[in-house]
Amino acid sequence: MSDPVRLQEADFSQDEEIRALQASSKRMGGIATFLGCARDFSEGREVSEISFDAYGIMALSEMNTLRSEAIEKFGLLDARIVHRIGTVKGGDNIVFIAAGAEHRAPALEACRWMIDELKQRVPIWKKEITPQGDSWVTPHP
Amino acid sequence: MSDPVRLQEADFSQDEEIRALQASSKRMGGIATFLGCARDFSEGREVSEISFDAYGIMALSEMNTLRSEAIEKFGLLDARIVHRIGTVKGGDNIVFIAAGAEHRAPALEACRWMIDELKQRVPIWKKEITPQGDSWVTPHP
Amino acid sequence: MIKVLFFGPVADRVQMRETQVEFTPGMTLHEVIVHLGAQHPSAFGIVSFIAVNQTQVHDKQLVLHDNDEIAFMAKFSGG
Amino acid sequence: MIKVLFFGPVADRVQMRETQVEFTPGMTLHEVIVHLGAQHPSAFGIVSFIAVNQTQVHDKQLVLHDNDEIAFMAKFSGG
Repeated sequence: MSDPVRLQEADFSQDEEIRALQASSKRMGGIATFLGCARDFSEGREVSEISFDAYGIMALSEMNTLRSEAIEKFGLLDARIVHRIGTVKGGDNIVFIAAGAEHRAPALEACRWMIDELKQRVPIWKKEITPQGDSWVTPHP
Repeated sequence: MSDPVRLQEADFSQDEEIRALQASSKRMGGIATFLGCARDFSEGREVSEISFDAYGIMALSEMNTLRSEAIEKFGLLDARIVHRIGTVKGGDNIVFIAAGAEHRAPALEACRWMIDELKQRVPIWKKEITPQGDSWVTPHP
Repeated sequence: MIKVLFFGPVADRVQMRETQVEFTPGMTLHEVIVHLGAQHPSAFGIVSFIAVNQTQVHDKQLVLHDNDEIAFMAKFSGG
Repeated sequence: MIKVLFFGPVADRVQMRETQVEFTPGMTLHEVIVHLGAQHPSAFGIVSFIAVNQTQVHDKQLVLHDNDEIAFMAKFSGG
Protein backbone atom coordinates (compact mmCIF):
# COMPACT_ATOMS: atom_id res chain seq x y z
CA MET A 1 0.00 0.00 0.00
CA SER A 2 1.45 3.35 -1.00
CA ASP A 3 2.10 6.03 1.57
CA PRO A 4 -0.89 8.36 2.15
CA VAL A 5 1.36 11.45 1.76
CA ARG A 6 3.71 11.58 -1.21
CA LEU A 7 5.77 13.88 -3.40
CA GLN A 8 6.45 12.09 -6.67
CA GLU A 9 7.35 12.63 -10.31
CA ALA A 10 5.04 9.87 -11.55
CA ASP A 11 1.35 10.35 -12.25
CA PHE A 12 -1.17 8.73 -9.89
CA SER A 13 -4.50 6.94 -10.32
CA GLN A 14 -7.50 8.34 -8.49
CA ASP A 15 -9.07 4.88 -8.43
CA GLU A 16 -6.02 3.47 -6.64
CA GLU A 17 -5.87 6.34 -4.16
CA ILE A 18 -9.58 5.97 -3.38
CA ARG A 19 -9.23 2.22 -2.95
CA ALA A 20 -6.36 2.75 -0.50
CA LEU A 21 -8.41 5.35 1.38
CA GLN A 22 -11.46 3.08 1.57
CA ALA A 23 -9.35 0.19 2.83
CA SER A 24 -8.72 2.11 6.05
CA SER A 25 -12.30 1.80 7.35
CA LYS A 26 -15.59 0.04 6.72
CA ARG A 27 -17.52 3.00 8.06
CA MET A 28 -16.58 5.42 5.30
CA GLY A 29 -19.72 6.84 3.72
CA GLY A 30 -18.35 9.97 2.04
CA ILE A 31 -15.12 10.72 0.19
CA ALA A 32 -14.37 14.21 -1.09
CA THR A 33 -11.44 14.77 -3.44
CA PHE A 34 -9.73 17.68 -5.08
CA LEU A 35 -7.61 17.26 -8.18
CA GLY A 36 -5.51 20.16 -9.37
CA CYS A 37 -4.34 19.93 -12.95
CA ALA A 38 -2.16 21.87 -15.33
CA ARG A 39 -4.15 24.15 -17.59
CA ASP A 40 -3.18 24.55 -21.23
CA PHE A 41 -4.04 28.22 -21.00
CA SER A 42 -3.38 30.55 -18.08
CA GLU A 43 -3.79 34.32 -17.96
CA GLY A 44 -4.39 34.29 -21.70
CA ARG A 45 -1.13 32.52 -22.58
CA GLU A 46 -0.64 29.02 -23.90
CA VAL A 47 1.19 26.90 -21.32
CA SER A 48 3.13 23.97 -22.70
CA GLU A 49 4.59 22.63 -19.45
CA ILE A 50 4.71 23.33 -15.76
CA SER A 51 7.84 22.57 -13.76
CA PHE A 52 8.03 22.38 -10.01
CA ASP A 53 10.65 23.19 -7.47
CA ALA A 54 10.16 21.97 -3.90
CA TYR A 55 11.95 21.99 -0.57
CA GLY A 56 11.30 18.27 -0.50
CA ILE A 57 12.01 17.34 3.10
CA MET A 58 10.05 20.30 4.49
CA ALA A 59 7.21 19.91 1.96
CA LEU A 60 6.69 16.29 2.92
CA SER A 61 6.80 17.11 6.59
CA GLU A 62 4.23 19.93 6.15
CA MET A 63 1.97 17.65 4.09
CA ASN A 64 2.10 15.00 6.82
CA THR A 65 1.26 17.59 9.47
CA LEU A 66 -1.58 18.88 7.32
CA ARG A 67 -3.04 15.38 6.95
CA SER A 68 -2.86 14.70 10.70
CA GLU A 69 -4.41 18.05 11.53
CA ALA A 70 -7.26 17.48 9.07
CA ILE A 71 -7.99 14.01 10.47
CA GLU A 72 -8.10 15.47 13.99
CA LYS A 73 -9.97 18.69 13.18
CA PHE A 74 -12.71 17.16 11.03
CA GLY A 75 -12.89 13.67 12.58
CA LEU A 76 -11.89 12.00 9.32
CA LEU A 77 -11.43 8.27 8.99
CA ASP A 78 -8.48 8.83 6.64
CA ALA A 79 -6.94 11.33 4.24
CA ARG A 80 -4.37 11.33 1.43
CA ILE A 81 -2.25 14.04 -0.18
CA VAL A 82 -0.17 13.45 -3.31
CA HIS A 83 1.75 16.22 -5.11
CA ARG A 84 3.76 15.80 -8.27
CA ILE A 85 7.17 17.35 -8.78
CA GLY A 86 9.41 17.52 -11.85
CA THR A 87 7.75 18.65 -15.07
CA VAL A 88 4.17 18.05 -16.22
CA LYS A 89 2.34 18.85 -19.47
CA GLY A 90 -0.88 20.79 -19.99
CA GLY A 91 -3.84 18.72 -18.78
CA ASP A 92 -1.69 16.57 -16.49
CA ASN A 93 -2.49 15.95 -12.84
CA ILE A 94 -0.61 18.05 -10.28
CA VAL A 95 -2.09 17.50 -6.84
CA PHE A 96 -4.61 15.10 -5.35
CA ILE A 97 -6.30 15.44 -1.98
CA ALA A 98 -8.82 12.97 -0.58
CA ALA A 99 -10.76 13.06 2.69
CA GLY A 100 -12.89 10.15 3.89
CA ALA A 101 -15.44 10.34 6.70
CA GLU A 102 -18.59 8.58 7.89
CA HIS A 103 -20.74 11.38 6.47
CA ARG A 104 -20.33 13.85 3.65
CA ALA A 105 -20.07 17.20 5.48
CA PRO A 106 -16.72 16.63 7.26
CA ALA A 107 -15.24 15.00 4.14
CA LEU A 108 -16.18 17.98 1.95
CA GLU A 109 -15.05 20.56 4.51
CA ALA A 110 -11.74 18.82 5.20
CA CYS A 111 -10.94 18.48 1.51
CA ARG A 112 -11.41 22.20 0.97
CA TRP A 113 -9.41 23.04 4.10
CA MET A 114 -6.51 20.82 3.05
CA ILE A 115 -6.09 22.28 -0.43
CA ASP A 116 -6.38 25.84 0.90
CA GLU A 117 -3.80 25.12 3.62
CA LEU A 118 -1.49 23.22 1.27
CA LYS A 119 -1.22 26.29 -0.93
CA GLN A 120 -0.35 28.42 2.12
CA ARG A 121 2.01 26.09 3.90
CA VAL A 122 3.81 23.67 1.62
CA PRO A 123 7.11 24.89 0.08
CA ILE A 124 6.50 24.11 -3.58
CA TRP A 125 6.84 26.58 -6.46
CA LYS A 126 5.54 26.21 -10.00
CA LYS A 127 6.90 27.71 -13.16
CA GLU A 128 4.85 27.98 -16.34
CA ILE A 129 6.76 27.20 -19.50
CA THR A 130 5.21 29.00 -22.45
CA PRO A 131 6.29 29.69 -26.05
CA GLN A 132 6.91 33.28 -24.89
CA GLY A 133 9.24 32.19 -22.07
CA ASP A 134 9.13 30.82 -18.54
CA SER A 135 7.69 32.47 -15.48
CA TRP A 136 7.21 31.56 -11.85
CA VAL A 137 3.57 31.53 -10.88
CA THR A 138 2.43 34.25 -8.52
CA PRO A 139 0.11 32.64 -6.00
CA HIS A 140 -3.56 33.66 -6.04
CA PRO A 141 -5.11 34.28 -2.64
CA MET B 1 -17.85 9.00 -24.34
CA SER B 2 -20.37 8.10 -21.62
CA ASP B 3 -23.19 10.48 -20.77
CA PRO B 4 -22.27 12.99 -18.03
CA VAL B 5 -25.47 12.15 -16.11
CA ARG B 6 -26.30 8.49 -15.56
CA LEU B 7 -28.34 6.08 -13.42
CA GLN B 8 -26.76 2.66 -13.75
CA GLU B 9 -26.45 -0.72 -12.03
CA ALA B 10 -22.77 -1.11 -12.95
CA ASP B 11 -19.91 0.33 -10.95
CA PHE B 12 -17.96 3.26 -12.40
CA SER B 13 -14.30 4.28 -12.53
CA GLN B 14 -13.32 7.64 -11.10
CA ASP B 15 -10.32 7.77 -13.43
CA GLU B 16 -12.62 7.37 -16.46
CA GLU B 17 -15.10 9.94 -15.22
CA ILE B 18 -12.32 12.43 -14.55
CA ARG B 19 -10.79 11.82 -17.95
CA ALA B 20 -14.16 12.46 -19.59
CA LEU B 21 -14.57 15.63 -17.51
CA GLN B 22 -11.10 16.89 -18.40
CA ALA B 23 -11.70 16.23 -22.09
CA SER B 24 -14.32 18.98 -22.13
CA SER B 25 -11.83 21.84 -21.67
CA LYS B 26 -8.15 22.67 -21.70
CA ARG B 27 -8.66 25.41 -19.13
CA MET B 28 -9.68 23.13 -16.27
CA GLY B 29 -7.41 23.74 -13.27
CA GLY B 30 -9.52 22.31 -10.44
CA ILE B 31 -11.75 19.27 -10.17
CA ALA B 32 -13.71 18.54 -7.00
CA THR B 33 -15.44 15.22 -6.57
CA PHE B 34 -17.69 13.57 -4.05
CA LEU B 35 -18.00 9.80 -3.82
CA GLY B 36 -20.72 8.33 -1.65
CA CYS B 37 -20.22 4.72 -0.71
CA ALA B 38 -22.08 2.02 1.18
CA ARG B 39 -20.93 1.67 4.76
CA ASP B 40 -20.60 -1.76 6.32
CA PHE B 41 -21.91 -0.35 9.58
CA SER B 42 -24.69 2.21 9.99
CA GLU B 43 -26.38 3.33 13.20
CA GLY B 44 -24.54 0.55 15.01
CA ARG B 45 -25.82 -2.24 12.77
CA GLU B 46 -23.91 -4.33 10.27
CA VAL B 47 -25.16 -3.61 6.74
CA SER B 48 -24.64 -6.38 4.23
CA GLU B 49 -26.25 -4.74 1.20
CA ILE B 50 -28.04 -1.60 0.12
CA SER B 51 -30.78 -1.73 -2.47
CA PHE B 52 -32.17 1.25 -4.33
CA ASP B 53 -35.52 2.17 -5.70
CA ALA B 54 -35.79 5.11 -8.07
CA TYR B 55 -38.36 6.93 -10.15
CA GLY B 56 -35.94 6.55 -13.02
CA ILE B 57 -37.28 8.96 -15.60
CA MET B 58 -37.80 11.75 -13.06
CA ALA B 59 -34.51 11.04 -11.27
CA LEU B 60 -32.55 11.34 -14.50
CA SER B 61 -34.38 14.51 -15.45
CA GLU B 62 -33.69 16.07 -12.02
CA MET B 63 -30.01 15.06 -12.21
CA ASN B 64 -29.70 16.68 -15.63
CA THR B 65 -31.34 19.86 -14.34
CA LEU B 66 -29.02 19.83 -11.33
CA ARG B 67 -25.95 19.56 -13.55
CA SER B 68 -27.08 22.41 -15.81
CA GLU B 69 -27.91 24.61 -12.84
CA ALA B 70 -24.51 23.94 -11.24
CA ILE B 71 -22.64 24.75 -14.46
CA GLU B 72 -24.57 28.02 -14.74
CA LYS B 73 -24.52 29.00 -11.04
CA PHE B 74 -20.82 28.33 -10.42
CA GLY B 75 -19.42 28.97 -13.90
CA LEU B 76 -18.16 25.40 -14.24
CA LEU B 77 -16.46 24.11 -17.35
CA ASP B 78 -18.20 20.75 -16.91
CA ALA B 79 -19.86 18.48 -14.34
CA ARG B 80 -20.84 14.82 -14.06
CA ILE B 81 -23.34 12.97 -11.85
CA VAL B 82 -23.54 9.16 -11.71
CA HIS B 83 -25.82 7.26 -9.32
CA ARG B 84 -26.04 3.50 -9.02
CA ILE B 85 -29.32 1.64 -8.72
CA GLY B 86 -30.06 -2.03 -8.05
CA THR B 87 -28.18 -3.59 -5.13
CA VAL B 88 -24.68 -2.80 -3.83
CA LYS B 89 -22.53 -4.38 -1.12
CA GLY B 90 -20.85 -2.71 1.85
CA GLY B 91 -17.91 -0.60 0.66
CA ASP B 92 -19.28 -0.29 -2.88
CA ASN B 93 -19.64 3.01 -4.69
CA ILE B 94 -23.11 4.58 -4.73
CA VAL B 95 -22.89 8.08 -6.15
CA PHE B 96 -20.22 10.14 -7.88
CA ILE B 97 -20.27 13.86 -8.47
CA ALA B 98 -17.54 15.83 -10.21
CA ALA B 99 -17.24 19.54 -10.87
CA GLY B 100 -14.49 21.04 -13.04
CA ALA B 101 -13.62 24.73 -13.20
CA GLU B 102 -10.69 26.99 -14.05
CA HIS B 103 -9.95 27.52 -10.35
CA ARG B 104 -10.56 25.50 -7.22
CA ALA B 105 -13.17 27.57 -5.33
CA PRO B 106 -16.08 27.20 -7.78
CA ALA B 107 -15.28 23.50 -8.30
CA LEU B 108 -15.33 22.79 -4.55
CA GLU B 109 -18.46 24.87 -3.93
CA ALA B 110 -20.37 23.36 -6.85
CA CYS B 111 -19.49 19.81 -5.80
CA ARG B 112 -20.89 20.39 -2.34
CA TRP B 113 -23.98 22.12 -3.70
CA MET B 114 -24.70 19.28 -6.12
CA ILE B 115 -24.53 16.47 -3.55
CA ASP B 116 -26.66 18.48 -1.08
CA GLU B 117 -29.24 19.24 -3.77
CA LEU B 118 -29.22 15.70 -5.15
CA LYS B 119 -30.24 14.38 -1.76
CA GLN B 120 -33.12 16.91 -1.62
CA ARG B 121 -34.37 16.67 -5.15
CA VAL B 122 -33.70 13.35 -6.81
CA PRO B 123 -36.34 10.62 -6.30
CA ILE B 124 -34.16 7.72 -5.15
CA TRP B 125 -34.66 5.69 -1.98
CA LYS B 126 -32.22 3.37 -0.29
CA LYS B 127 -32.94 0.33 1.85
CA GLU B 128 -30.34 -1.16 4.18
CA ILE B 129 -30.29 -4.93 4.22
CA THR B 130 -28.95 -6.19 7.56
CA PRO B 131 -28.87 -9.58 9.29
CA GLN B 132 -31.63 -8.18 11.54
CA GLY B 133 -33.87 -7.30 8.58
CA ASP B 134 -34.34 -4.61 5.97
CA SER B 135 -35.19 -0.98 6.52
CA TRP B 136 -35.63 2.08 4.36
CA VAL B 137 -33.13 4.78 5.21
CA THR B 138 -34.51 7.92 6.84
CA PRO B 139 -32.76 10.87 5.24
CA HIS B 140 -30.45 12.95 7.41
CA PRO B 141 -30.78 16.71 6.99
CA MET C 1 -57.10 6.87 -17.03
CA ILE C 2 -54.73 8.40 -14.52
CA LYS C 3 -51.60 6.32 -13.94
CA VAL C 4 -50.47 6.29 -10.29
CA LEU C 5 -46.94 5.24 -9.26
CA PHE C 6 -45.52 4.30 -5.85
CA PHE C 7 -41.84 3.90 -4.97
CA GLY C 8 -39.63 2.77 -2.10
CA PRO C 9 -41.21 2.99 1.35
CA VAL C 10 -44.58 4.13 -0.05
CA ALA C 11 -44.72 1.16 -2.45
CA ASP C 12 -43.96 -1.18 0.46
CA ARG C 13 -46.91 0.16 2.45
CA VAL C 14 -49.34 0.24 -0.49
CA GLN C 15 -48.03 -3.19 -1.47
CA MET C 16 -48.03 -2.28 -5.13
CA ARG C 17 -45.94 -0.12 -7.45
CA GLU C 18 -48.62 1.08 -9.81
CA THR C 19 -52.37 1.51 -10.04
CA GLN C 20 -54.89 3.39 -12.11
CA VAL C 21 -57.65 5.83 -11.28
CA GLU C 22 -60.57 6.53 -13.63
CA PHE C 23 -60.25 9.96 -15.23
CA THR C 24 -63.21 12.34 -15.04
CA PRO C 25 -63.02 15.78 -16.64
CA GLY C 26 -62.19 18.54 -14.14
CA MET C 27 -60.86 16.15 -11.48
CA THR C 28 -58.13 17.54 -9.23
CA LEU C 29 -55.03 16.04 -7.67
CA HIS C 30 -56.72 16.54 -4.30
CA GLU C 31 -59.55 14.13 -5.27
CA VAL C 32 -57.03 11.41 -6.16
CA ILE C 33 -55.21 11.93 -2.84
CA VAL C 34 -58.47 11.67 -0.88
CA HIS C 35 -59.57 8.58 -2.82
CA LEU C 36 -56.28 6.65 -2.52
CA GLY C 37 -55.42 8.04 0.94
CA ALA C 38 -58.63 6.54 2.37
CA GLN C 39 -57.58 3.11 1.06
CA HIS C 40 -53.92 3.38 2.16
CA PRO C 41 -53.72 5.72 5.16
CA SER C 42 -50.37 4.41 6.46
CA ALA C 43 -48.69 4.82 3.07
CA PHE C 44 -50.06 8.32 2.55
CA GLY C 45 -48.85 9.27 6.03
CA ILE C 46 -45.27 9.19 4.73
CA VAL C 47 -45.89 10.87 1.37
CA SER C 48 -43.70 14.00 1.28
CA PHE C 49 -43.54 14.70 -2.43
CA ILE C 50 -46.03 14.40 -5.26
CA ALA C 51 -45.06 14.58 -8.92
CA VAL C 52 -47.39 14.93 -11.89
CA ASN C 53 -45.78 13.95 -15.18
CA GLN C 54 -42.35 13.77 -13.48
CA THR C 55 -42.54 17.30 -12.12
CA GLN C 56 -42.97 18.03 -8.45
CA VAL C 57 -46.33 19.63 -7.68
CA HIS C 58 -47.26 21.69 -4.63
CA ASP C 59 -50.77 22.83 -5.58
CA LYS C 60 -53.22 20.05 -4.76
CA GLN C 61 -55.99 21.90 -6.59
CA LEU C 62 -54.15 21.13 -9.85
CA VAL C 63 -56.65 20.00 -12.49
CA LEU C 64 -55.60 16.69 -14.02
CA HIS C 65 -55.68 15.62 -17.63
CA ASP C 66 -56.40 12.20 -19.04
CA ASN C 67 -53.26 9.99 -19.08
CA ASP C 68 -51.45 12.06 -16.45
CA GLU C 69 -48.87 10.16 -14.40
CA ILE C 70 -48.93 10.84 -10.66
CA ALA C 71 -46.20 9.63 -8.28
CA PHE C 72 -46.60 9.59 -4.49
CA MET C 73 -43.19 9.64 -2.83
CA ALA C 74 -41.64 9.49 0.65
CA LYS C 75 -38.64 11.68 1.48
CA PHE C 76 -35.76 10.94 -0.86
CA SER C 77 -32.76 9.09 0.54
CA GLY C 78 -30.46 8.71 -2.46
CA GLY C 79 -26.87 9.80 -2.65
CA MET D 1 29.01 26.02 9.02
CA ILE D 2 25.45 27.18 8.34
CA LYS D 3 23.90 25.59 5.27
CA VAL D 4 21.75 28.01 3.27
CA LEU D 5 19.19 26.82 0.70
CA PHE D 6 17.37 28.71 -2.07
CA PHE D 7 14.41 27.46 -4.08
CA GLY D 8 12.27 28.43 -7.05
CA PRO D 9 12.15 32.16 -7.80
CA VAL D 10 14.69 32.99 -5.07
CA ALA D 11 17.19 30.46 -6.42
CA ASP D 12 16.77 31.97 -9.91
CA ARG D 13 17.67 35.43 -8.60
CA VAL D 14 20.55 34.27 -6.40
CA GLN D 15 21.68 32.06 -9.29
CA MET D 16 22.49 29.22 -6.95
CA ARG D 17 20.56 26.68 -4.92
CA GLU D 18 22.87 26.38 -1.95
CA THR D 19 25.62 28.22 -0.13
CA GLN D 20 27.35 28.21 3.23
CA VAL D 21 27.94 30.84 5.86
CA GLU D 22 30.69 30.59 8.48
CA PHE D 23 29.22 29.81 11.90
CA THR D 24 30.19 31.99 14.85
CA PRO D 25 28.84 31.30 18.34
CA GLY D 26 25.88 33.53 19.25
CA MET D 27 25.11 34.52 15.66
CA THR D 28 21.48 35.25 14.84
CA LEU D 29 19.29 34.62 11.83
CA HIS D 30 19.17 38.39 11.38
CA GLU D 31 22.95 38.54 10.82
CA VAL D 32 22.72 35.93 8.06
CA ILE D 33 19.87 37.84 6.41
CA VAL D 34 21.86 41.11 6.50
CA HIS D 35 25.00 39.42 5.18
CA LEU D 36 23.33 37.57 2.27
CA GLY D 37 20.73 40.27 1.63
CA ALA D 38 23.49 42.78 0.89
CA GLN D 39 24.92 40.45 -1.76
CA HIS D 40 21.55 39.50 -3.30
CA PRO D 41 19.12 42.37 -2.74
CA SER D 42 16.74 41.44 -5.59
CA ALA D 43 16.42 37.84 -4.37
CA PHE D 44 15.86 38.86 -0.76
CA GLY D 45 13.16 41.30 -1.91
CA ILE D 46 10.88 38.36 -2.71
CA VAL D 47 11.68 36.26 0.37
CA SER D 48 8.38 35.71 2.21
CA PHE D 49 9.22 32.69 4.35
CA ILE D 50 12.30 31.57 6.22
CA ALA D 51 12.74 28.07 7.63
CA VAL D 52 15.43 26.91 10.03
CA ASN D 53 15.87 23.16 10.04
CA GLN D 54 12.69 22.74 7.96
CA THR D 55 10.51 24.68 10.35
CA GLN D 56 9.13 28.11 9.53
CA VAL D 57 10.64 30.82 11.71
CA HIS D 58 9.23 34.29 12.41
CA ASP D 59 11.70 35.57 15.01
CA LYS D 60 14.75 36.95 13.23
CA GLN D 61 16.59 37.25 16.54
CA LEU D 62 16.74 33.45 16.66
CA VAL D 63 20.20 32.31 17.77
CA LEU D 64 21.65 29.80 15.31
CA HIS D 65 23.57 26.61 16.01
CA ASP D 66 26.41 25.11 14.06
CA ASN D 67 25.13 22.98 11.13
CA ASP D 68 21.73 24.65 11.08
CA GLU D 69 19.97 24.59 7.70
CA ILE D 70 18.32 27.86 6.65
CA ALA D 71 15.98 28.17 3.66
CA PHE D 72 14.97 31.50 2.11
CA MET D 73 11.71 31.12 0.21
CA ALA D 74 9.33 33.16 -1.96
CA LYS D 75 5.56 32.75 -1.59
CA PHE D 76 4.57 29.17 -2.22
CA SER D 77 2.67 28.38 -5.42
CA GLY D 78 2.15 24.64 -5.24
CA GLY D 79 -1.15 22.82 -5.55
